[in-house]
Amino acid sequence: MSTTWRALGEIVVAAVQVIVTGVGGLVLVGLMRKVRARVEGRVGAPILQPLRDVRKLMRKERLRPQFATWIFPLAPVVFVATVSVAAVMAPLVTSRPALGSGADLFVIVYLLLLGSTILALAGLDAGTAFGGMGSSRAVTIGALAEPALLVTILALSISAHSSNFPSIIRATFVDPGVIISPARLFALAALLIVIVAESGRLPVDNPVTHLELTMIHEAMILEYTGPDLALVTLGEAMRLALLLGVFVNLILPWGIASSMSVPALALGVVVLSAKVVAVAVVLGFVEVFLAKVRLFRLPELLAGAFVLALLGVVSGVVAK
Amino acid sequence: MTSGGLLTCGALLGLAAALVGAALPRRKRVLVTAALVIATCVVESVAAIGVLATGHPAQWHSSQLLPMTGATLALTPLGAMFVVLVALVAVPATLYWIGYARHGMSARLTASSYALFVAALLTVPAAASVATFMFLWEIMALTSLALVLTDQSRRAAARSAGVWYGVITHIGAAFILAAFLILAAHSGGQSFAALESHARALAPGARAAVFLLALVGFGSKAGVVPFHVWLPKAHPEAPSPVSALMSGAMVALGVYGIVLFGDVLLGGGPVWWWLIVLALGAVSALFGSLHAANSTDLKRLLAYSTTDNMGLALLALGASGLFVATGHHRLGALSLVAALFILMSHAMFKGALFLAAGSVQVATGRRDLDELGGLLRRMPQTGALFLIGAASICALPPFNGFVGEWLLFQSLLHGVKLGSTPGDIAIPVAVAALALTAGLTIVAFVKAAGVGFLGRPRSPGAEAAIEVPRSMRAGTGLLGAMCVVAGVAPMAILPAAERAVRATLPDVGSTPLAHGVQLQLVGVRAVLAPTVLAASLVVAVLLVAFLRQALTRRRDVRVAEAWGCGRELVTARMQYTATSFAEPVQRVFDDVLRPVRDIDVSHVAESRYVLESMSYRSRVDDRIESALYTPVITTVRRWGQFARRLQPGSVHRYLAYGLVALVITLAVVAVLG
Amino acid sequence: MLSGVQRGCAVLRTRDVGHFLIARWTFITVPSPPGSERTRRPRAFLGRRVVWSLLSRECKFHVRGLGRTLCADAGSGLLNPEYDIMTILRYSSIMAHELVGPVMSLASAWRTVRGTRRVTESLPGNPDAAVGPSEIVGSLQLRHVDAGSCNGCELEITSAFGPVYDAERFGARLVASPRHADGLIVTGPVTHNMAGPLRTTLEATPRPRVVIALGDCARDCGVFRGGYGVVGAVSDVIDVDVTIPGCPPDPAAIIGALRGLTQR
Amino acid sequence: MNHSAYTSVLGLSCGVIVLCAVVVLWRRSLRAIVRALAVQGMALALVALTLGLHGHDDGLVVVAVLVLVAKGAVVPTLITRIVRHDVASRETQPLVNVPASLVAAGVLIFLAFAASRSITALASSASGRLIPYGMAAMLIGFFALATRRKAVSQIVGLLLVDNGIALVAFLATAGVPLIVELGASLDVLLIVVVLQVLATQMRLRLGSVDLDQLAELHD
Repeated sequence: MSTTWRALGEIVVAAVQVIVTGVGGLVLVGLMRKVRARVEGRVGAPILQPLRDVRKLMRKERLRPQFATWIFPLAPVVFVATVSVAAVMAPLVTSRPALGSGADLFVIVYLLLLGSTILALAGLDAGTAFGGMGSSRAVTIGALAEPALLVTILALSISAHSSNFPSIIRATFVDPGVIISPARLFALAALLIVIVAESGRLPVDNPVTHLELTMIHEAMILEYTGPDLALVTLGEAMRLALLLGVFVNLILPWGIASSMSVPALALGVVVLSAKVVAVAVVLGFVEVFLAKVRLFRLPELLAGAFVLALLGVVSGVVAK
Repeated sequence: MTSGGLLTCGALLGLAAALVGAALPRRKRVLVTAALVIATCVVESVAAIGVLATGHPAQWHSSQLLPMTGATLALTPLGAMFVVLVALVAVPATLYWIGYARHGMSARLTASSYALFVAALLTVPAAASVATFMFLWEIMALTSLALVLTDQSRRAAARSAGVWYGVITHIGAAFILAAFLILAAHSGGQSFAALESHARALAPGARAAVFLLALVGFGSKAGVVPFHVWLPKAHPEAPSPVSALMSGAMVALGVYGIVLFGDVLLGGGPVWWWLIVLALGAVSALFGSLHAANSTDLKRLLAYSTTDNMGLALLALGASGLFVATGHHRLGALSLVAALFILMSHAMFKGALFLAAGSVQVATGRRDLDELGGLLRRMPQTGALFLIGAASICALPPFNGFVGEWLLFQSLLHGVKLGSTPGDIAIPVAVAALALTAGLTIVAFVKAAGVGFLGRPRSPGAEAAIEVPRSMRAGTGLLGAMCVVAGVAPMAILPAAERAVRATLPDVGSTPLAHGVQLQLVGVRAVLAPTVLAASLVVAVLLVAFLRQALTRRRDVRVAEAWGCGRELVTARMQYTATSFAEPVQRVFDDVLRPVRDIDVSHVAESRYVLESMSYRSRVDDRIESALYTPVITTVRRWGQFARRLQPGSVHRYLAYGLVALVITLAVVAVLG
Repeated sequence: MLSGVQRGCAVLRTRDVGHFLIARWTFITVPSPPGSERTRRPRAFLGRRVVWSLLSRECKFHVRGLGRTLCADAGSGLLNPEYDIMTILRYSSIMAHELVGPVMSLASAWRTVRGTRRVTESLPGNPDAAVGPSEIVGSLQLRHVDAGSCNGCELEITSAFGPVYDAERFGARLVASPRHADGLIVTGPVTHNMAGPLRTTLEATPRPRVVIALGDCARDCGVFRGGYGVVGAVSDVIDVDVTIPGCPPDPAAIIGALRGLTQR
Repeated sequence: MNHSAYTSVLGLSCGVIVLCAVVVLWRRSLRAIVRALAVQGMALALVALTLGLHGHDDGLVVVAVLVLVAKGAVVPTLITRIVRHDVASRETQPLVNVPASLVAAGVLIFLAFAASRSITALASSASGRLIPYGMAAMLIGFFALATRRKAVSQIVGLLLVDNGIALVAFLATAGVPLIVELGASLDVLLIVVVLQVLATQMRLRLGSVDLDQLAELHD
């Protein structure tokens, strides 16, 4: 295969992964709302509702708060851009994604961090009380989730001797026993808690709350309208899809495309969607039975995740 | 000209700058001194780059310059790295000084001390004998002390800061001197080469004593917990170019001293030394970042975050020593490269941040974040540069801090499972400390940038701020540009760091890093492509922005008042302040920080249910200061009171003291002789 | 299918703000599914048989063990008619304190869900002719403004968005910020204090936007006409696109108006 | 049972044992704590069972069944009885708060790991390497004993220590004499029964089972 074709192939793969996370993420949000509605005995909005919402938002007017600076319009763009780059790098549909050699888990985490940080700054930009409140809470939770997250990465990469995400997945294929090793299971449990915290879902944050004082993420984006809000919504959805995709590929990587052929990619998309949908349905179901934890009880949750991750590291070292 | 010649030439230029600073009239003083200082930096860094390129140390010796011992300069690749680091901060800071001088810092003594300070900073890493090193180290300490005291006539806080700084820095120097003396006593010479060749034969106990003494001495300069107390006092009070130099460059020389003793003079040590360094690093990083997240004074926040960054550097250094001590030389080299890169990028972003903070202080007259706000609109360039610095210090891609943390994380990651118990335990703890520090740093700097530069102005001073003169912006901008360049293309710096490390740790063997477009760690599976990452981020941002523009039906943007729940009057006072922003973190770490909170409520005389006024105060004190230093100070005071009794003011008594002393001395001589 | 409606007001201690929160209640009772006619003591409310979740203003209770599953939220709920509201509320505030932990076992959760079945009633028929701008077809976010209402209309709004009527299935949703909204849903006559905020809120809403005046008071001040605190009807202050009459309007009427906008 | 499955199951159950100990510190609800204890008992039984099946040791299989009955069912049920009568069945104010306890648990896990390094270095078997888990469970149990106020949490702490010791014994010798294990289990059972009686008395006299209130008896 010539270099040009290879480059073209990489671009196609990248585009497939970004589109899958983008569209898939929105559908995922709709699906989780649907599950919630059904569990509560309601019919609920159609699964494709978030797509409609985003389409409508793109057609609406943009408002800019009086005292806002260039950070305000820039933040949603950077937010979506960081998640997209992470989606390009992460082995979601294929185990050989574009830019895969640099797809360190550490890099992916910090890319997402860049997005949330600029959103936190944008929360302060309009000069309102709610924005500041939201970004203060969001960065606090982010700070507390960070140790659990990085130690989890440490635990995940012990068996593969690398924190490169595609390498971890390939190592799993070589030795499938790794998946049920205590190290991996503890790390995944910790990762799940962190994912819930990072994507602002119950019991950490309630994405459908209307009460400003209880908001975290929602308060930060209270000023966004129209296309900007559409981007933020899209970014959140992509982030959720990406994190869940990472999670399922760490549990069961089978089905991921290992070549760049069209059927393999198509199969990869289908299998990934099936796995993510399964996890999302379970999460959506469990969420109905969870109450939002008080903000100052969150350290307990995240410290628990941290201990789980530490257990993962210890188990990994013991099992050598 | 040889590198040695360049080195001397640079030092002479520095002296000339100091003389010029003292001699010229006010009008020309700053400009000429600044030009000479910049020339010094350029000459010295040319020498340093020469050393780094060839790998051969530059030597220079004069037997006349210092009485009895002579002066010896020898620039090793490690020292050259630090010379470059100092120059990277000193050139922009000096440029900045030209504009800043209008607002103070133009007096004779100040200008001359500034030049001398920079010259001392540049030559300390080249010192190659005990006398030369201590001489230059003391010059550096004294000139920086003079600079901290620049504003002492106007502000009492500056005086107190000067006292703290002076005392701690001199106690630190005493420790360093003691460490040198033990080494020198055993080697019979005082050049570093002699010390190095004899140090290996030293008894383990003596080696440990030397290392611990040096660790305390240099740790106090590096602002490591618990010797950090002078930093949050001296950095805010010093003029901003000086703060930038102290925090970016001088503090890094403290770490240089630890590397000098641990790796060069003593040639490595047992595992427990490095575990101490690692622990000190972890504690400093956590403590510094926690206090940075809770400070409201902008420069105090930056000072605490210096403690935090030095902690990270020590973390890397400790890991490096640990790996070397357990026989993993390549990994040790990688960690040391990480430490050097962290110091280098810290110099860049902390320099930029301190200079930007200085601009804010000049423009608004305030440092308290609770009185700032909205500055990005009033001072667009300074604000943007502060944001770049903040993004770098938060280790966000694609800025330089990210590369440093990635290197550190990778070296730690591959250090797990090497089979040494202390390593297996220390490393996950180190990773956790690194991660929590990173998180708290983000809290601190989202607060600093968000409350200080975004939103609405909270005081008339902030409302009336105007952009600072061009030279100040240029100085800050130079450092900001470096942050971006070093983040996008760290390959420009890393080969130098690697050469320095290979010269320092002799057993490394092959290179720990391979670099082209991407950064590849040799021997382990870890690749980072910073340039590609940055490029793809830019492409993604442009693409998303284009899509937003293309898909939007309505192109107009309506300016509307911020949404305040329908309230018709939304004022600047309703915004979150720095204090309220940090409150969640403060509450989570209540047991560590023990903040002091007071609420005063006064009621209307008629009814207890109607409030007249209510005030809330919250203060976070440095608990290490109050627990460790206050008792010592009280004890010293008590002894001071006792000593006072010896001084009644009577001349007879004083003469009698002299007589008694003489008699005792003679008696001792008589008995012993 | 509805067999009784009780309304009330409760003070609940909520876990996530630590404050007291006033919640409005409408308890709608339904007969139990066929074949499970058993009654139990209200002990069923205590302990781990009760799982609740606090969703902003809605408190949801899933109660198992009464032969049926009860689900109450701020707007509507399904409770056993045997127990008067005060008893239930006393237990509910106990539950708020004595929550046994946020997670119940998956097995009992599943039993709860299986027992809940579908609560929402199907509303046949097509939506009325389109009345709003084309952008909001299929997706309508609304911000509610109480301009001086007696809270009767609010109860009906929460009912309309509650499980029985479930306006969400037609693409409508209540949101927290007018910035996120496509329109305002205004209740009550406009009082002097609320006239300004109402205009501000409208200004804060991005175009295209709709204004729904809900209830007789919003339409023409209703019983408050001529009151000294009243500025006038909503249309006297801002332009109104849709009016829903009734004092208070039936949730079905609200749903009808919303469907006219979303065309679902 | 093949070897990799054997090590996996063993590793996992040991992990679950430590995790349950962590959960005891993590959760405030006493019921959840007791549930964690029950799960831990079951995991302990699974360890014994795995070791017994792998080593073809019938005595150990019998012990596994006994452990399952005693520690997985009887003891938790007995403790649940105490909890059921306790109105405020939550560990609301532990002496060391929950996040700090969790961090301490992390430290203890590492400590156990470091301290038993010399033992595991000698152990050649897969089971010997897992001894740190037993130590960790034991240390966390001690921590719970020292920092929790409620009598029930204290009992649970004691049982954690006991389970930890049992795990170490299983792993170190791959089989405890049946009699010893029985004796130990009986001891524990006795303690639980005595404590239940005590707790009932305390509740009758003091109205709660908060151990801090015992201090008031001093005056």
